[in-house]
Amino acid sequence: MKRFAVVLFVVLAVLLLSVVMAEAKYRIAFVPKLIGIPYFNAMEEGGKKAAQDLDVEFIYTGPVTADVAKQIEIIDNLITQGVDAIAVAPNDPAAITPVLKKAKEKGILVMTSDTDGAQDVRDLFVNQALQNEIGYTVMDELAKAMNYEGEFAIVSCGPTAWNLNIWIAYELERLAQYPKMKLVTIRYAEEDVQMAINVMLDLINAFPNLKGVIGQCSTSAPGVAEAIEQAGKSGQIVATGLSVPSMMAKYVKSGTVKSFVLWNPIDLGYLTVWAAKYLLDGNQFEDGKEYEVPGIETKPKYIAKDKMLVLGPPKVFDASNIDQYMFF
Amino acid sequence: MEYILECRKIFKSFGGVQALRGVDFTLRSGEVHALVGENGAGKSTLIKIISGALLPDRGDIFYMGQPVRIDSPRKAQEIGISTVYQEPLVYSELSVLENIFLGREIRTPWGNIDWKREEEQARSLFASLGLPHHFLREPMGELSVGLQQLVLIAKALVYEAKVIIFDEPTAILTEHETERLFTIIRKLRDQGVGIIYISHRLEEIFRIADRVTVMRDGEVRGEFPITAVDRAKIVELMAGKLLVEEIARRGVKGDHPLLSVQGLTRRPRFFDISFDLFPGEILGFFGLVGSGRTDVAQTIFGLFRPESGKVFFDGREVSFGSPEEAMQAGIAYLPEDRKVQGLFPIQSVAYNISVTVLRELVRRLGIVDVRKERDIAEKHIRELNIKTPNLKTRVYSLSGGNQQKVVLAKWLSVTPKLLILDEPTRGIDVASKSEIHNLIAHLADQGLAVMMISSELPEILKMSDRVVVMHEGRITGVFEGPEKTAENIIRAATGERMAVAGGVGV
Amino acid sequence: MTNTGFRKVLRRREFTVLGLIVLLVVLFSLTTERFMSVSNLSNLLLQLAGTAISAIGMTMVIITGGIDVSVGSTLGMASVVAGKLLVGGYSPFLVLLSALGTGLVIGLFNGTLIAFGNVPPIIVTLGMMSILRSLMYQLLGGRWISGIPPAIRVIGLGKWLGVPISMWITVVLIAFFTYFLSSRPLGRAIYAVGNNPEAARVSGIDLRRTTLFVYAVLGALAGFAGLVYVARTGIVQTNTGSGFELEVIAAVVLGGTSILGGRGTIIGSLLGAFLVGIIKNGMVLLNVPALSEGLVVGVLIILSVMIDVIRARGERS
Amino acid sequence: MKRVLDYIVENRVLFLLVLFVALFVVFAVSVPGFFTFYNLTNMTQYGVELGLLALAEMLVILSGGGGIDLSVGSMLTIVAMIIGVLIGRVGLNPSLSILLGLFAGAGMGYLNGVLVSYTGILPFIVTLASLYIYKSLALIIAVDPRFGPNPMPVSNFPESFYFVGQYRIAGIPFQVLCIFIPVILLLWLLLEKSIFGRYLYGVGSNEKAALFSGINVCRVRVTVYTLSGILSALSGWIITSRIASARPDIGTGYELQAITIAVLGGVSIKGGEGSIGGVVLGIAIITLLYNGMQLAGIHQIWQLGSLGVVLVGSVLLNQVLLARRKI
Repeated sequence: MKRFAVVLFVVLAVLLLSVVMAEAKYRIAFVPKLIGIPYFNAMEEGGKKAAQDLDVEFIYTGPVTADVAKQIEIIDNLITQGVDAIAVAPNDPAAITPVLKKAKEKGILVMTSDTDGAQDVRDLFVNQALQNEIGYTVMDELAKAMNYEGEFAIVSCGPTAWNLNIWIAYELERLAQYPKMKLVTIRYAEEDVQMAINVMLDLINAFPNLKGVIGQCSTSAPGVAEAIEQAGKSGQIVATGLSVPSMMAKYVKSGTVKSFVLWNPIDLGYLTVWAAKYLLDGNQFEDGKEYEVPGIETKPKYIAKDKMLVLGPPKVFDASNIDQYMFF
Repeated sequence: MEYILECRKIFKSFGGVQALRGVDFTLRSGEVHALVGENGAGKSTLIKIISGALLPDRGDIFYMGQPVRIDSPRKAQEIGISTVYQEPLVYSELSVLENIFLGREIRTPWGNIDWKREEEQARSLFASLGLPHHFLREPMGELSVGLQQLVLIAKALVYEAKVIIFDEPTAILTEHETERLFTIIRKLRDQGVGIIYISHRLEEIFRIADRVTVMRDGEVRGEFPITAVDRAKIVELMAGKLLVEEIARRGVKGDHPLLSVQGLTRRPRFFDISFDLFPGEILGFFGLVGSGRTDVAQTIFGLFRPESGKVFFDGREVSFGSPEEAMQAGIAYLPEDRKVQGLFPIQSVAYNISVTVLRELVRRLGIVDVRKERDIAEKHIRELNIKTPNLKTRVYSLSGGNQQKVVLAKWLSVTPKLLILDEPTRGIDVASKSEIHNLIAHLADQGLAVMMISSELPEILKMSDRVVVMHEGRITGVFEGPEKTAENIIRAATGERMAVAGGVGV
Repeated sequence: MTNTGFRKVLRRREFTVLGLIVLLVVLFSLTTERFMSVSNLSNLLLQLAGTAISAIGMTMVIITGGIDVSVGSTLGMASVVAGKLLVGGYSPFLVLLSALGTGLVIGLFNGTLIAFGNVPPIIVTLGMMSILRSLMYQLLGGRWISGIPPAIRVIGLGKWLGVPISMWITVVLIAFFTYFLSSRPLGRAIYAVGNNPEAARVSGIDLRRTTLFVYAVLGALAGFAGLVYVARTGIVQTNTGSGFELEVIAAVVLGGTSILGGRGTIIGSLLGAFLVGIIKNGMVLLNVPALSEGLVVGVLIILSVMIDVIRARGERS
Repeated sequence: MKRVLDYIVENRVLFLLVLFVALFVVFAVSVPGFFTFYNLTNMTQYGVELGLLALAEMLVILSGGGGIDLSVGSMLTIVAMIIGVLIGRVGLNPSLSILLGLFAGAGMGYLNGVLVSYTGILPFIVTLASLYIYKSLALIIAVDPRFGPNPMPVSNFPESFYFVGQYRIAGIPFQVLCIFIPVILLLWLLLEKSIFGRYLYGVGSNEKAALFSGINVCRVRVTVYTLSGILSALSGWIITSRIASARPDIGTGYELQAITIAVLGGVSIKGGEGSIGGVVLGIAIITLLYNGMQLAGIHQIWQLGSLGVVLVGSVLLNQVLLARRKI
């Protein structure tokens, strides 16, 4: 009994202490879709930089695979820990709603970043670029590289990745403007470069008239480019898509990839933490206003009706500018 | 050097139990030395020590006059001591050839296995034993158990064994296979091999052994040239008391047959089987393994569908689709191979006894009445004198005889009308055997109909009121009263072919 | 005698799988002209190399009655080590040794716990899988490895006589281990251990050493497969090799190796890997919707095993 | 003291209990926010879905004959999709949809069971095949024509649907109190007290002896696989309600985790041995471990590794202690 009392005392003391310590700095958490991939690493880097500049505590934690259920569990535990703000890149925009609602009820600032979700609950969405603009830009880049005609394929990643599917939908919408282009198939290669290579090699064989391909995510874009080079089709088939410069540079330089699309994820991470601090400090964003954020290269714009802060237009990387962005 | 193998004052204990208390044992080259004793007498412990599976606590072993330390089965084999186990330890998926040579391959200069020379050697070996050798490349699993055992003997010879231990070799052999084995053992003896022979069947020992050592309670109770003892003396030393070979029966045979089988056929196993079985009667079924006895019993029990023929049970025609249905009608079947078909080794004693009667213990919604379950188990443990620490003891830790009693208890607990016993006393010690015999007689006296399959002629003669003899799937004789003689039965049962399994005949 | 010998071949499970492969090849060649093209077949071989190399070791492990679900993460770990060293500019030979070594150490660790710790293989390797994944994340820290120097990539991409070099290596490995399993005493001991451990112990086979050996070999082979992976893709990501274990196990099991132990051949596993590979390849060529790929693979697995079962029944009666 | 230790080593359930208490005390002392009523009740919900799958795995493994169900994750997924599509896209009554989903789970489990029992194909192969098949079907069901040929999650459920996964009674999550605990009690009754449980252990420890004892081996096995399907379906329903979204990728990789937990709980891979108490403790330990480590701010990466260490370590420790005792 005595020992139990001692244990209880220690526990209470630790609890109290942690509460006191928590008061010292804002604790801002960012939960990516998954950890251990270059894209979110870049966001983490940006977040860390912002935390240093703004003197807040930055917590970066997420599931090791893009697992919705695990992500929710992690957010729930962040609520238990009593952080001040949670920003999420949700694996499923709807699934995230209940737990974010709970966070909000506990007085936590709730945001989404990179991918939107829980629109009626979250306080802010930090958006890298508008969904339709991303889809359109990718399609335009492909069309330009293919000289506006011929067959092309899409190699996507997880067949259920929500934002990839949305982008594909916008790409197809844009396709209407290019009547001489034809989509032959959509294939899935998970988040796995080797699988993307395999799938693309099979596609090259299956569709001899293939002229272009979209690698829909950061693993499939270098994968399809690699496959084209392995098959010796560089120059006949062009690849584009969404990926990070450090992995695409090789293919841009060899000409297999003319251009590809992304944004600056370091800036996105920075902006997320900056915006959280801004709101925690009691500030409000104004509609249509472009903000000057020290440390990032674009001027983010606030759209009040969507409670959305947009980093900027999607960025097109090609041989002319890729060397400046090799750090992510 | 008088003895090829000599054990002096061997002691061995497990936990607190003293299994061997200063055992002396000797073996000459060119003799068959029988080792007898009840289960738990220490035979197997001694054998395990000689074959390297166990190390003695104290005592010395001399091999060819030199002290040796046999610390592994491999070591034993290397110095020339081989063991043929009761249940042959084989690689069923590998070829006969590999079963012989595995662990001691003949190699080419490159270190590869030299299949050709292995086959040559095996062929000449088999020829010298008078065995055919066309099946050397077949998987071992396709051979009959008897043949497998002969292959293992050949294996011992490949190891140039000077001592071969036979651990109850005939327990799973047919009469005919046993004869074949004895011929080979005599041949080996004449070649100068020392043979240790363990068996529960005393009649065999008188036929094959030169010397006999009797053990009881971890000690040697006597060692004699075989000509200097008789059966009664050995039994007395083994059991400490004389066993009666006659059994008292009250003879309360009913008027109407409980089971009536007419023209039952399931090709190629058995053809046109007809017999009646009355309440209170023990009907013996004799025949070689593979003669179809077990198949008839299992077909009646609902494990197989017959092609034609009728079965009447308790006055009406039946055709059971599963053992479940047969049991519900009142038939119990004690299977032949208790380890494989009878026991749930990792479950408790209580579980094993009550599992067949659970349906009667169900109260509501499929929930079992645990108290009744325990009562039934306790009752049978008492009645069959099963030696177990408690009800929850897992069955695998009991001795062979007690395991067999547990299986029997399992079938008795259902209080059937017809009890089919398939080799009820195979491989168990004399005392337990006798207890089980008495129990069977007692049950029949209470009006139970018993169908008893056995390969042991003495058992059949002792127990049965009538004997049905089968050969190659057909009934070749039914004997009763004064006609029920060993000579008649053997004549009906023997064909000149050995049992054939998996298409490999000998 | 030859007649029964031939019948025995027909009865083998490998034959069923081979039959299915032939059937599919005919089907695909008739329906798409692209299937029989050199480039497509060469692709197929390229894609299969990693699976086939690991399947050699997995076959041996399963023959002993064991299983290794950590093979995917072993491959991943080895490719992380190889990738790091390659980018660091170390000699390809050293890289080869360290990839093999990484796999070997992992295999030895698995084997030691299984053989000497008496822990069931599924538990050891499930645990190992999580531990390795954890270490891989830690080593990479989320940064993927790219920019693998071209010298090493010959293993993954180069061709000799029109056949990928990785496939030549695979063929050599398969030939060697088939010979090893059929003609070397230790090879036969692997079957013995899986078929009847008790008998193996009595006939003087060192069970522990044999067990340790098969896991070590599988580890080393998975390590080598990791190197082939790096050489092929030129990129090492954190989840390299995830899900690979089921692919390898499926190939081995489909190829007729009994998961109860004691039976199986490497050729069978190779055929199993081919069957799955051809199905996937054919479905792309026929442009069957990607989502139903699993449906077809699953149904074919059941079908191919079912054919065996039915035939075995037919023979018995 | 030594005898107490011996007893613990021999009794896996007790061993797990000691491990559980030890972990609990360590977390309670060292992790802020752990030892609160809120956290202790809140974390239980994360053990439910995987827990149900582990229980399913326990039943199947117990039935012996190489029993294993690799398809539990896929069955969970497809049931989640069926319920999701029926409610969210077809607009069927939620209760009816859930019922249909559970029936579908039972049906798929039944199919596994029939294939295992009546064709003689090993469970490992049957369920490996159905893992692929059910997963693929889930993807096909999930295709939403409005978004082209892509499978999409479903998330427009009526508020009432969230009751199971998101509501609480006296602070305790509804699904824990009203589904998980009753399921555990029912399974306890089934395994420990009922005739079916007796038969299951019998079939698992010796299939032949069970047949000769008049037990219908096939029926027992088919029942077990069907139960596995039902438990997976329940799990699929709960997870859909909890995360408010039916996803065709939700159960990926759950099968190996479920097997891990069942084995950690002391279920013997050979069948016939293992208890529900052990498996429940296995679930509790894993749930506790994840929660404690997350609250302590330990990197996710280490959580994965620690699962492996706990699994191998606990079994190894048990074996080593057992071996030492024997000498």
